[in-house]
Amino acid sequence: MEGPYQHEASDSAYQFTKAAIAKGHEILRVFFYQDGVLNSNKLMDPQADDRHIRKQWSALAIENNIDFIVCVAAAKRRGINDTVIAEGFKIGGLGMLTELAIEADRLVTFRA
Amino acid sequence: MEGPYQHEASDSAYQFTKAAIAKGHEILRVFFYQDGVLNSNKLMDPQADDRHIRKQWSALAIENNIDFIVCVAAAKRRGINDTVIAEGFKIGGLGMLTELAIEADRLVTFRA
Amino acid sequence: MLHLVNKSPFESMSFEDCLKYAAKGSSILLYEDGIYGAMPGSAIADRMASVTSDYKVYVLKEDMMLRGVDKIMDGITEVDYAGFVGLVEENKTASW
Amino acid sequence: MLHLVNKSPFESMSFEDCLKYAAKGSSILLYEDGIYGAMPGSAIADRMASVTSDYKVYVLKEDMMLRGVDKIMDGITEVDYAGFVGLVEENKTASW
Amino acid sequence: MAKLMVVFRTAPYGGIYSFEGLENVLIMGAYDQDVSVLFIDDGVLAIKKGMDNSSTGIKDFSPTFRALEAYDIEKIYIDRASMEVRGVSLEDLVIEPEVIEADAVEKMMEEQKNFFIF
Amino acid sequence: MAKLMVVFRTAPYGGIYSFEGLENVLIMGAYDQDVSVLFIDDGVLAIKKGMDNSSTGIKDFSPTFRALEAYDIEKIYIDRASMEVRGVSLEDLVIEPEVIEADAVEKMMEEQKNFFIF
Repeated sequence: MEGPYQHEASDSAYQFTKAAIAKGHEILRVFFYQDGVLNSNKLMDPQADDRHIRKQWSALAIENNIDFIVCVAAAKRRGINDTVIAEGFKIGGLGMLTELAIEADRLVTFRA
Repeated sequence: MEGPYQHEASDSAYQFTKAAIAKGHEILRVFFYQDGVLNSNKLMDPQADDRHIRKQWSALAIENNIDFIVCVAAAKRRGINDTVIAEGFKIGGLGMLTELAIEADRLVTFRA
Repeated sequence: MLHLVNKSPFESMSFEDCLKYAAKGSSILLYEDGIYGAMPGSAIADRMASVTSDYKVYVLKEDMMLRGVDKIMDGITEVDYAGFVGLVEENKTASW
Repeated sequence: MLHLVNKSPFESMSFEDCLKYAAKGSSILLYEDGIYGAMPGSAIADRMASVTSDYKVYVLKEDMMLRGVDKIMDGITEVDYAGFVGLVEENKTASW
Repeated sequence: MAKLMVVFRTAPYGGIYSFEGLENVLIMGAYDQDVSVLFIDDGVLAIKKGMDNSSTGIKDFSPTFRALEAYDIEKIYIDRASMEVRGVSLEDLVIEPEVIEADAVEKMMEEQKNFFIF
Repeated sequence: MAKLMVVFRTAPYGGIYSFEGLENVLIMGAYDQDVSVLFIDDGVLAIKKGMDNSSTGIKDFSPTFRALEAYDIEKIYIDRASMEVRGVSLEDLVIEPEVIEADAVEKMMEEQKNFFIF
């Protein structure tokens, strides 16, 4: 996944997740890796007339009690750690993506 | 410019700047915008066997006393502010890129 | 199989790459900058017409609206995000 | 003018886009994934041979080494980062 | 006054490039420079009419393009072939750039003090 | 044991995709799954011999690709046409994948529980 604002991937992933929930699907997990980890940064502060991508995600995670995992290796490389990670997101290992691939009926990747 | 680690643009820009200094050129300014602002994050903590892109930049800025400007609007959108910005980098407005375009004999952009 | 293409066909090979591997009869959803491939009257319109005879081609309505693209070629089906989810229900998904 | 191309010509149109606008006789530097365009024996080798007769084509040595590309086509010149700086001294630069 | 140019060559919204390009045009205008704007390749799609962000909330920058003349930015050009390849005509656009041919592009770039491609 | 596959389709180093793909292969191996690896399009360039990062310091992942068999990952495939287009032959590669044709790709994907394209 690519970074929020830089590419549309974060917006598309958010809209898709919201639509899947609206249709009654269970979302096992949203896994953020590569530049996608930047979605979790609580310091994100876009212009007032633009959408706030991080807040959109946090609200979705909390309202629907979904597991949002931020890949630890990708996060460290990009300066994302516990001090800046927002509510609704948890740091986890890449193995949690493999677990998702083992368990999930469907897996959709939003890439640049 | 694209984000460090995600794309090679940050590495290329660093190698080019270093080579230009080695040839005796004066670097008026390095301007970080779009995902390039992520180069300035002092929380960046890559694996031990990989290069540390932010530290490379900080050392280059300090040793050569170069102006490294991080675009404020791009930075805020991506969660980069004074609390996470590393030594050698300063936050500045997009106008400083226009000033560079007005003053510099040569301007090179490293994009994805 | 559902193939997702999100790059402009005028700038990236990902649409053509996808077609090399996609089995005839499978589904292709154009979204993000991929939606430009659905515009009528472009230089790739003939190519797209032949693709629509071999594949089920869909285009994401929300990304068309955002980009001011309101006409699409015959043989391509508009879906919204709910329709996108529906396609994923029915198919494994490859992101190109 | 110096034109910088950093995308693989097998995946992106940026090399061909650049050629549409670049005046004959100007310089093109292939770097990052752009260096793959300099490999001999590829499907675009004939195209590249005709480009080298109209333009001065350079390829960045450091990016070749990183990618394990050690052979380049006749008519293309290898430069290192110091050579890249030299090309920028002599030319305004367009990043595609 | 320096001659500066911003070239748009990527599709809007998939990447942030056209948004950032537009921000740069406005800043250059505020610095009172001799600014040119050029649309080539997928950049011609950045000024399509009828953009509607109501279903995604992604910031729509069409109104800002429409306001360029109000910022005294009047040297606006578009590449004919790039429009034709995409089936786009001047009536489809929110502004009316002057149509140029591809071989004029490098000359325009050379005339600038500096330029940016987005 | 789930059938999982990682597909490499982008050039190395310009983007982080092939590096992340490789990390995923290793993790899947550690979870003791039935892992396949497939190289198509520019992905065939990710396993070229002779990579040398001494002048840039960018992490070279060739040694890890060479070690895949040691991790019991033995189902490794490569698309013939993708090699031909790039003038790459098996002797140019650090590992020796089984050569397949393009029309086998979607079938291989369908057989998996899930797969990733990098």
